[in-house]
Amino acid sequence: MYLAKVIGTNWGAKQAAGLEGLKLLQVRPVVLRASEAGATRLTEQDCALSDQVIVAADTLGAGPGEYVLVATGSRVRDVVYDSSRPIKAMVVAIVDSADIDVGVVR
Amino acid sequence: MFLGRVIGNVWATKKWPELSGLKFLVVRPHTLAELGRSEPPQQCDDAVIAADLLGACIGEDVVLAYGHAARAALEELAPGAAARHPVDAAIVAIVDRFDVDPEAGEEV
Amino acid sequence: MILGRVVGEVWATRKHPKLVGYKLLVIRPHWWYEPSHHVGHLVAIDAHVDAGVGDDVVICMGEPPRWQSEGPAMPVEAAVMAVVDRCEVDESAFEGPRPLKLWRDGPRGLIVGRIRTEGAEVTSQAEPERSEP
Amino acid sequence: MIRGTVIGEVWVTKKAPSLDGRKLKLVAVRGASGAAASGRVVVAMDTLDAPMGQAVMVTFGSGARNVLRPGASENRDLLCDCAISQVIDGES
Repeated sequence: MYLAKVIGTNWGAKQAAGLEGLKLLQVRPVVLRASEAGATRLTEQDCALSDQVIVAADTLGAGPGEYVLVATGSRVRDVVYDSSRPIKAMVVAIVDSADIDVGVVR
Repeated sequence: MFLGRVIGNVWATKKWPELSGLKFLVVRPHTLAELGRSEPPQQCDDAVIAADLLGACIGEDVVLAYGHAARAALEELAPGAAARHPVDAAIVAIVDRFDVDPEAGEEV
Repeated sequence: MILGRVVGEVWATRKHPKLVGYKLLVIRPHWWYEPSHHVGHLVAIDAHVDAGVGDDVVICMGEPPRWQSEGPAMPVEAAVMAVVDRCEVDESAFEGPRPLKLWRDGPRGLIVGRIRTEGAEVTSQAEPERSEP
Repeated sequence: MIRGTVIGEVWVTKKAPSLDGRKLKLVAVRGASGAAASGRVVVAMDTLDAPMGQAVMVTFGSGARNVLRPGASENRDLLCDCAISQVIDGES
Protein backbone atom coordinates (compact mmCIF):
# COMPACT_ATOMS: atom_id res chain seq x y z
CA MET A 1 0.00 0.00 0.00
CA TYR A 2 1.20 3.52 -0.55
CA LEU A 3 0.19 7.09 0.16
CA ALA A 4 -1.04 9.06 -2.82
CA LYS A 5 -2.77 12.33 -3.65
CA VAL A 6 -5.95 12.36 -5.74
CA ILE A 7 -5.55 14.67 -8.76
CA GLY A 8 -8.70 13.91 -10.72
CA THR A 9 -10.74 11.28 -12.49
CA ASN A 10 -11.30 9.94 -16.01
CA TRP A 11 -14.32 8.48 -17.72
CA GLY A 12 -15.26 6.99 -21.07
CA ALA A 13 -18.26 5.42 -22.75
CA LYS A 14 -16.26 2.57 -24.34
CA GLN A 15 -14.73 0.56 -21.51
CA ALA A 16 -14.29 -3.00 -20.26
CA ALA A 17 -17.50 -4.51 -18.94
CA GLY A 18 -15.95 -5.14 -15.50
CA LEU A 19 -15.58 -1.39 -14.96
CA GLU A 20 -19.36 -0.87 -14.86
CA GLY A 21 -20.37 1.27 -11.89
CA LEU A 22 -16.79 1.85 -10.69
CA LYS A 23 -15.56 5.34 -9.86
CA LEU A 24 -11.97 5.81 -11.08
CA LEU A 25 -9.54 8.20 -9.43
CA GLN A 26 -6.22 9.42 -10.83
CA VAL A 27 -3.67 9.49 -8.02
CA ARG A 28 0.00 10.44 -7.78
CA PRO A 29 2.04 8.37 -5.30
CA VAL A 30 3.71 10.38 -2.54
CA VAL A 31 7.51 10.33 -2.56
CA LEU A 32 9.08 11.30 0.79
CA ARG A 33 12.22 13.38 0.53
CA ALA A 34 14.52 14.40 3.37
CA SER A 35 13.33 17.74 4.73
CA GLU A 36 15.72 20.54 5.83
CA ALA A 37 17.75 20.08 9.02
CA GLY A 38 15.93 21.00 12.24
CA ALA A 39 12.46 20.31 10.91
CA THR A 40 10.60 18.19 13.45
CA ARG A 41 7.41 17.50 11.54
CA LEU A 42 6.99 16.70 7.87
CA THR A 43 4.76 19.24 6.20
CA GLU A 44 2.97 18.87 2.93
CA GLN A 45 5.83 20.62 1.16
CA ASP A 46 8.09 17.69 2.03
CA CYS A 47 5.80 15.23 0.34
CA ALA A 48 6.78 15.42 -3.31
CA LEU A 49 4.48 13.74 -5.84
CA SER A 50 5.84 11.14 -8.22
CA ASP A 51 5.44 11.93 -11.93
CA GLN A 52 3.69 8.59 -12.26
CA VAL A 53 -0.12 8.68 -12.42
CA ILE A 54 -2.01 5.58 -11.28
CA VAL A 55 -5.74 5.06 -11.85
CA ALA A 56 -7.36 3.43 -8.82
CA ALA A 57 -10.93 2.29 -8.24
CA ASP A 58 -12.60 4.17 -5.38
CA THR A 59 -15.31 2.94 -2.99
CA LEU A 60 -15.02 5.73 -0.41
CA GLY A 61 -15.80 8.83 -2.47
CA ALA A 62 -12.40 10.54 -2.15
CA GLY A 63 -12.22 13.91 -3.94
CA PRO A 64 -9.40 15.72 -5.75
CA GLY A 65 -6.71 17.08 -3.44
CA GLU A 66 -7.29 14.50 -0.72
CA TYR A 67 -4.56 12.10 0.38
CA VAL A 68 -5.54 8.42 0.18
CA LEU A 69 -4.13 4.98 0.87
CA VAL A 70 -3.94 2.83 -2.27
CA ALA A 71 -3.64 -0.96 -2.15
CA THR A 72 -2.72 -3.03 -5.19
CA GLY A 73 -2.80 -6.66 -6.29
CA SER A 74 -5.30 -9.31 -7.25
CA ARG A 75 -5.66 -10.61 -3.66
CA VAL A 76 -6.90 -7.20 -2.48
CA ARG A 77 -9.17 -6.85 -5.52
CA ASP A 78 -10.80 -10.20 -4.85
CA VAL A 79 -11.58 -9.06 -1.30
CA VAL A 80 -12.70 -5.48 -2.00
CA TYR A 81 -14.51 -6.28 -5.25
CA ASP A 82 -14.50 -9.65 -7.01
CA SER A 83 -12.11 -11.59 -9.17
CA SER A 84 -13.70 -10.60 -12.47
CA ARG A 85 -12.90 -6.88 -12.25
CA PRO A 86 -10.14 -5.61 -14.55
CA ILE A 87 -8.49 -3.48 -11.87
CA LYS A 88 -5.36 -3.82 -9.75
CA ALA A 89 -5.28 -0.60 -7.64
CA MET A 90 -7.92 0.43 -5.10
CA VAL A 91 -8.40 3.33 -2.66
CA VAL A 92 -8.81 1.63 0.71
CA ALA A 93 -8.58 4.65 3.04
CA ILE A 94 -8.83 8.42 3.01
CA VAL A 95 -6.01 9.81 5.11
CA ASP A 96 -6.91 12.26 7.91
CA SER A 97 -3.33 12.85 8.98
CA ALA A 98 -0.01 11.04 8.69
CA ASP A 99 2.77 11.17 11.24
CA ILE A 100 6.18 10.28 9.84
CA ASP A 101 9.37 10.17 11.90
CA VAL A 102 11.53 12.90 10.41
CA GLY A 103 14.69 11.11 11.61
CA VAL A 104 13.99 8.02 9.55
CA VAL A 105 13.43 10.07 6.42
CA ARG A 106 16.52 12.24 6.76
CA MET B 1 14.55 -16.08 -16.82
CA PHE B 2 18.06 -15.40 -18.00
CA LEU B 3 21.38 -17.10 -18.64
CA GLY B 4 24.23 -17.16 -16.13
CA ARG B 5 27.35 -19.09 -15.16
CA VAL B 6 27.82 -20.96 -11.87
CA ILE B 7 30.83 -19.43 -10.13
CA GLY B 8 30.51 -20.75 -6.57
CA ASN B 9 28.67 -22.55 -3.80
CA VAL B 10 26.99 -21.35 -0.62
CA TRP B 11 26.70 -23.51 2.48
CA ALA B 12 24.48 -22.44 5.38
CA THR B 13 23.59 -24.48 8.43
CA LYS B 14 21.51 -21.84 10.26
CA LYS B 15 18.68 -21.13 7.83
CA TRP B 16 14.96 -21.12 7.31
CA PRO B 17 13.66 -24.69 7.98
CA GLU B 18 12.13 -25.08 4.52
CA LEU B 19 15.53 -24.42 2.93
CA SER B 20 17.16 -27.50 4.44
CA GLY B 21 17.98 -30.03 1.75
CA LEU B 22 18.38 -27.28 -0.87
CA LYS B 23 21.74 -26.66 -2.49
CA PHE B 24 22.66 -23.02 -3.20
CA LEU B 25 24.94 -21.88 -5.99
CA VAL B 26 26.40 -18.48 -6.79
CA VAL B 27 25.46 -17.58 -10.37
CA ARG B 28 26.80 -14.65 -12.34
CA PRO B 29 24.29 -13.43 -14.97
CA HIS B 30 25.58 -13.25 -18.54
CA THR B 31 25.20 -9.88 -20.22
CA LEU B 32 23.99 -9.81 -23.83
CA ALA B 33 27.47 -8.81 -25.05
CA GLU B 34 29.08 -11.77 -23.26
CA LEU B 35 26.55 -14.15 -24.82
CA GLY B 36 27.74 -13.01 -28.23
CA ARG B 37 31.44 -13.66 -27.62
CA SER B 38 32.57 -17.13 -26.60
CA GLU B 39 35.21 -16.10 -24.05
CA PRO B 40 34.23 -16.32 -20.35
CA PRO B 41 32.87 -13.24 -18.48
CA GLN B 42 35.66 -11.14 -16.95
CA GLN B 43 34.91 -9.13 -13.82
CA CYS B 44 31.95 -10.17 -11.77
CA ASP B 45 29.86 -7.22 -10.67
CA ASP B 46 26.62 -9.03 -10.07
CA ALA B 47 25.88 -12.41 -8.53
CA VAL B 48 22.63 -14.19 -7.75
CA ILE B 49 22.23 -16.96 -5.17
CA ALA B 50 19.97 -19.58 -6.68
CA ALA B 51 18.51 -22.82 -5.38
CA ASP B 52 19.74 -25.80 -7.38
CA LEU B 53 17.84 -29.06 -7.73
CA LEU B 54 19.51 -30.24 -10.94
CA GLY B 55 23.06 -30.63 -9.61
CA ALA B 56 24.83 -27.93 -11.65
CA CYS B 57 28.60 -27.60 -11.14
CA ILE B 58 30.92 -24.58 -11.04
CA GLY B 59 31.73 -23.35 -14.55
CA GLU B 60 28.52 -24.65 -16.14
CA ASP B 61 26.12 -22.27 -17.87
CA VAL B 62 22.58 -22.41 -16.51
CA VAL B 63 19.14 -20.86 -17.10
CA LEU B 64 17.93 -19.02 -13.99
CA ALA B 65 14.23 -18.63 -13.15
CA TYR B 66 13.39 -15.58 -11.06
CA GLY B 67 10.54 -14.60 -8.76
CA HIS B 68 7.33 -16.61 -8.98
CA ALA B 69 8.95 -18.80 -11.63
CA ALA B 70 11.56 -19.90 -9.07
CA ARG B 71 8.92 -21.05 -6.63
CA ALA B 72 7.08 -22.79 -9.46
CA ALA B 73 10.33 -24.67 -10.16
CA LEU B 74 10.41 -25.99 -6.61
CA GLU B 75 6.77 -27.04 -6.73
CA GLU B 76 7.51 -29.70 -9.35
CA LEU B 77 10.49 -31.19 -7.55
CA ALA B 78 9.22 -30.79 -3.95
CA PRO B 79 5.44 -31.09 -4.38
CA GLY B 80 3.35 -29.09 -1.92
CA ALA B 81 6.37 -27.40 -0.36
CA ALA B 82 6.91 -24.64 -2.89
CA ALA B 83 4.54 -22.20 -1.26
CA ARG B 84 6.66 -22.21 1.89
CA HIS B 85 10.07 -21.94 0.20
CA PRO B 86 11.40 -18.41 0.66
CA VAL B 87 13.34 -18.59 -2.58
CA ASP B 88 13.36 -16.07 -5.44
CA ALA B 89 15.87 -17.64 -7.83
CA ALA B 90 16.24 -21.23 -8.99
CA ILE B 91 18.21 -23.05 -11.67
CA VAL B 92 15.81 -24.59 -14.20
CA ALA B 93 18.18 -25.81 -16.92
CA ILE B 94 21.82 -26.74 -17.31
CA VAL B 95 22.88 -25.53 -20.72
CA ASP B 96 24.49 -27.98 -23.17
CA ARG B 97 24.97 -25.31 -25.83
CA PHE B 98 23.64 -21.86 -26.58
CA ASP B 99 24.05 -20.05 -29.87
CA VAL B 100 23.49 -16.26 -29.56
CA ASP B 101 24.19 -13.49 -32.07
CA PRO B 102 23.22 -10.10 -30.54
CA GLU B 103 23.22 -8.64 -34.03
CA ALA B 104 20.78 -11.24 -35.42
CA GLY B 105 18.24 -9.81 -37.81
CA GLU B 106 20.02 -6.49 -38.35
CA GLU B 107 19.61 -5.06 -41.85
CA VAL B 108 23.15 -5.54 -43.19
CA MET C 1 3.58 -7.33 -23.29
CA ILE C 2 6.91 -6.22 -24.69
CA LEU C 3 8.55 -6.30 -28.12
CA GLY C 4 11.91 -7.99 -28.59
CA ARG C 5 14.11 -9.73 -31.11
CA VAL C 6 15.04 -13.40 -30.96
CA VAL C 7 18.84 -13.38 -30.94
CA GLY C 8 19.54 -16.96 -29.97
CA GLU C 9 18.42 -20.34 -28.72
CA VAL C 10 19.37 -22.53 -25.76
CA TRP C 11 19.61 -26.32 -25.82
CA ALA C 12 19.61 -28.20 -22.49
CA THR C 13 19.06 -31.90 -21.91
CA ARG C 14 19.28 -31.66 -18.11
CA LYS C 15 16.44 -29.30 -17.35
CA HIS C 16 13.31 -28.87 -15.29
CA PRO C 17 10.73 -31.52 -16.31
CA LYS C 18 8.08 -28.89 -17.10
CA LEU C 19 10.37 -27.34 -19.73
CA VAL C 20 10.63 -30.53 -21.75
CA GLY C 21 9.22 -30.00 -25.24
CA TYR C 22 9.56 -26.22 -25.25
CA LYS C 23 12.09 -24.23 -27.25
CA LEU C 24 14.10 -21.79 -25.09
CA LEU C 25 14.73 -18.57 -26.98
CA VAL C 26 17.17 -15.80 -26.01
CA ILE C 27 15.49 -12.42 -26.51
CA ARG C 28 16.99 -8.93 -26.78
CA PRO C 29 14.18 -6.54 -25.74
CA HIS C 30 13.45 -3.46 -27.85
CA TRP C 31 13.21 0.14 -26.52
CA TRP C 32 12.64 0.91 -22.87
CA TYR C 33 12.21 -2.57 -21.33
CA GLU C 34 15.06 -3.16 -18.84
CA PRO C 35 15.49 -6.84 -17.92
CA SER C 36 16.35 -7.65 -14.33
CA HIS C 37 20.01 -7.41 -13.36
CA HIS C 38 20.64 -5.25 -16.46
CA VAL C 39 21.78 -8.32 -18.33
CA GLY C 40 20.19 -7.00 -21.51
CA HIS C 41 18.56 -10.29 -22.44
CA LEU C 42 15.87 -12.66 -21.26
CA VAL C 43 15.05 -16.30 -21.95
CA ALA C 44 11.48 -17.07 -23.03
CA ILE C 45 9.66 -20.27 -23.96
CA ASP C 46 8.16 -20.49 -27.43
CA ALA C 47 4.40 -20.91 -26.85
CA HIS C 48 3.52 -22.86 -30.06
CA VAL C 49 4.57 -19.91 -32.28
CA ASP C 50 7.83 -21.42 -33.60
CA ALA C 51 9.71 -18.12 -33.79
CA GLY C 52 13.20 -18.24 -35.31
CA VAL C 53 16.43 -16.36 -34.64
CA GLY C 54 16.23 -12.84 -36.13
CA ASP C 55 12.44 -12.61 -35.80
CA ASP C 56 10.84 -9.69 -33.99
CA VAL C 57 8.36 -11.09 -31.49
CA VAL C 58 5.70 -10.06 -28.95
CA ILE C 59 6.43 -11.50 -25.51
CA CYS C 60 3.91 -12.00 -22.70
CA MET C 61 5.37 -11.68 -19.21
CA GLY C 62 4.26 -12.79 -15.74
CA GLU C 63 1.68 -15.45 -14.88
CA PRO C 64 0.14 -16.54 -18.22
CA PRO C 65 3.40 -18.16 -19.46
CA ARG C 66 3.38 -20.40 -16.39
CA TRP C 67 0.02 -21.93 -17.29
CA GLN C 68 0.79 -22.83 -20.89
CA SER C 69 0.88 -26.54 -20.06
CA GLU C 70 -1.33 -28.79 -17.92
CA GLY C 71 -0.62 -29.54 -14.25
CA PRO C 72 1.55 -27.46 -11.89
CA ALA C 73 2.90 -24.12 -13.07
CA MET C 74 5.91 -23.97 -15.39
CA PRO C 75 9.02 -22.25 -13.98
CA VAL C 76 8.99 -19.48 -16.57
CA GLU C 77 8.50 -15.72 -16.61
CA ALA C 78 8.16 -15.00 -20.35
CA ALA C 79 6.57 -16.63 -23.40
CA VAL C 80 6.81 -15.66 -27.07
CA MET C 81 3.22 -15.23 -28.20
CA ALA C 82 3.49 -13.81 -31.74
CA VAL C 83 5.90 -12.94 -34.55
CA VAL C 84 5.71 -9.29 -35.64
CA ASP C 85 4.91 -8.69 -39.34
CA ARG C 86 4.75 -4.92 -39.22
CA CYS C 87 4.91 -2.28 -36.51
CA GLU C 88 3.87 1.34 -36.92
CA VAL C 89 4.79 4.14 -34.48
CA ASP C 90 3.75 7.79 -34.56
CA GLU C 91 6.59 10.31 -34.95
CA SER C 92 5.36 12.18 -31.86
CA ALA C 93 6.64 9.32 -29.68
CA PHE C 94 10.19 10.34 -30.54
CA GLU C 95 9.81 13.90 -29.29
CA GLY C 96 9.12 15.32 -25.82
CA PRO C 97 11.07 15.25 -22.57
CA ARG C 98 11.62 11.47 -22.57
CA PRO C 99 11.40 10.27 -26.18
CA LEU C 100 11.00 6.61 -27.10
CA LYS C 101 14.46 5.01 -27.28
CA LEU C 102 15.02 2.43 -30.03
CA TRP C 103 17.62 -0.36 -29.82
CA ARG C 104 19.39 0.50 -33.06
CA ASP C 105 16.74 0.27 -35.77
CA GLY C 106 13.95 -1.03 -33.49
CA PRO C 107 11.63 -3.82 -34.64
CA ARG C 108 12.15 -4.74 -38.31
CA GLY C 109 9.42 -3.40 -40.55
CA LEU C 110 9.06 -0.41 -38.20
CA ILE C 111 7.30 2.39 -40.00
CA VAL C 112 7.59 5.80 -38.37
CA GLY C 113 5.25 8.45 -39.66
CA ARG C 114 2.79 11.14 -38.68
CA ILE C 115 -0.32 9.08 -37.98
CA ARG C 116 -3.69 10.78 -38.39
CA THR C 117 -4.50 11.45 -34.73
CA GLU C 118 -8.26 11.86 -35.10
CA GLY C 119 -8.74 10.44 -31.60
CA ALA C 120 -11.41 12.29 -29.54
CA GLU C 121 -10.12 15.57 -28.11
CA VAL C 122 -9.56 14.95 -24.36
CA THR C 123 -11.19 17.67 -22.25
CA SER C 124 -8.25 17.88 -19.90
CA GLN C 125 -8.36 20.38 -17.12
CA ALA C 126 -5.75 18.70 -14.92
CA GLU C 127 -5.52 20.45 -11.54
CA PRO C 128 -2.54 22.87 -11.48
CA GLU C 129 0.13 20.91 -9.63
CA ARG C 130 3.13 22.11 -7.62
CA SER C 131 6.17 21.68 -9.83
CA GLU C 132 8.11 18.50 -9.30
CA PRO C 133 11.20 18.76 -7.00
CA MET D 1 -3.95 0.93 -14.19
CA ILE D 2 -2.33 3.81 -15.94
CA ARG D 3 -3.20 6.40 -18.54
CA GLY D 4 -1.54 6.43 -21.90
CA THR D 5 -1.79 7.54 -25.51
CA VAL D 6 -2.07 5.13 -28.42
CA ILE D 7 1.04 5.83 -30.50
CA GLY D 8 1.19 2.81 -32.76
CA GLU D 9 0.03 -0.64 -33.74
CA VAL D 10 1.59 -4.07 -34.22
CA TRP D 11 0.37 -6.50 -36.90
CA VAL D 12 0.99 -10.22 -36.43
CA THR D 13 -0.04 -13.35 -38.32
CA LYS D 14 2.01 -16.16 -36.70
CA LYS D 15 0.62 -16.08 -33.17
CA ALA D 16 -0.69 -17.99 -30.16
CA PRO D 17 -4.41 -18.86 -30.30
CA SER D 18 -5.46 -16.54 -27.44
CA LEU D 19 -4.70 -13.53 -29.61
CA ASP D 20 -6.93 -14.33 -32.59
CA GLY D 21 -8.91 -11.45 -33.96
CA ARG D 22 -7.61 -8.97 -31.40
CA LYS D 23 -5.46 -5.98 -32.20
CA LEU D 24 -2.17 -5.05 -30.51
CA LYS D 25 -1.65 -1.35 -29.91
CA LEU D 26 1.45 0.49 -28.71
CA VAL D 27 0.58 2.75 -25.79
CA ALA D 28 2.96 5.40 -24.46
CA VAL D 29 2.50 5.76 -20.70
CA ARG D 30 1.51 9.31 -19.80
CA GLY D 31 2.99 10.79 -16.64
CA ALA D 32 1.61 13.74 -14.67
CA SER D 33 3.63 16.20 -16.71
CA GLY D 34 2.12 15.49 -20.10
CA ALA D 35 1.92 13.07 -22.99
CA ALA D 36 4.49 10.28 -23.28
CA ALA D 37 6.38 11.95 -20.46
CA SER D 38 7.67 8.76 -18.99
CA GLY D 39 9.15 7.37 -22.22
CA ARG D 40 7.74 3.97 -21.31
CA VAL D 41 5.81 2.12 -24.03
CA VAL D 42 3.74 -1.01 -23.59
CA VAL D 43 2.11 -3.40 -26.06
CA ALA D 44 -1.56 -3.56 -25.07
CA MET D 45 -4.29 -5.83 -26.40
CA ASP D 46 -7.16 -3.72 -27.75
CA THR D 47 -10.77 -4.93 -27.76
CA LEU D 48 -12.27 -1.40 -27.73
CA ASP D 49 -10.89 -0.24 -31.10
CA ALA D 50 -9.02 2.75 -29.68
CA PRO D 51 -7.86 4.93 -32.62
CA MET D 52 -4.32 6.30 -33.01
CA GLY D 53 -3.57 9.27 -30.75
CA GLN D 54 -6.48 8.41 -28.44
CA ALA D 55 -6.10 8.79 -24.64
CA VAL D 56 -6.73 5.38 -23.05
CA MET D 57 -6.50 3.60 -19.73
CA VAL D 58 -4.43 0.40 -19.64
CA THR D 59 -4.57 -2.39 -17.07
CA PHE D 60 -1.99 -5.08 -16.33
CA GLY D 61 -1.67 -8.69 -15.20
CA SER D 62 -4.85 -10.42 -14.06
CA GLY D 63 -6.71 -7.15 -14.65
CA ALA D 64 -5.79 -7.34 -18.32
CA ARG D 65 -7.00 -10.92 -18.60
CA ASN D 66 -10.28 -9.89 -16.98
CA VAL D 67 -10.76 -7.38 -19.77
CA LEU D 68 -10.67 -10.24 -22.28
CA ARG D 69 -12.45 -12.92 -20.28
CA PRO D 70 -13.80 -11.99 -16.82
CA GLY D 71 -13.41 -14.54 -13.99
CA ALA D 72 -9.88 -14.91 -12.68
CA SER D 73 -9.81 -18.67 -12.19
CA GLU D 74 -10.26 -19.78 -15.75
CA ASN D 75 -8.26 -17.16 -17.66
CA ARG D 76 -4.80 -17.76 -16.22
CA ASP D 77 -3.56 -19.30 -19.45
CA LEU D 78 -4.68 -16.37 -21.62
CA LEU D 79 -1.45 -14.99 -23.08
CA CYS D 80 -2.02 -11.32 -22.28
CA ASP D 81 -0.50 -9.20 -19.53
CA CYS D 82 -1.63 -5.74 -20.70
CA ALA D 83 -4.97 -4.57 -22.18
CA ILE D 84 -6.77 -1.31 -22.93
CA SER D 85 -9.59 -1.10 -20.39
CA GLN D 86 -11.13 2.33 -21.19
CA VAL D 87 -11.16 4.78 -24.09
CA ILE D 88 -10.92 8.03 -22.15
CA ASP D 89 -13.54 10.57 -23.26
CA GLY D 90 -12.66 13.13 -20.60
CA GLU D 91 -10.55 13.79 -17.52
CA SER D 92 -10.92 16.33 -14.75
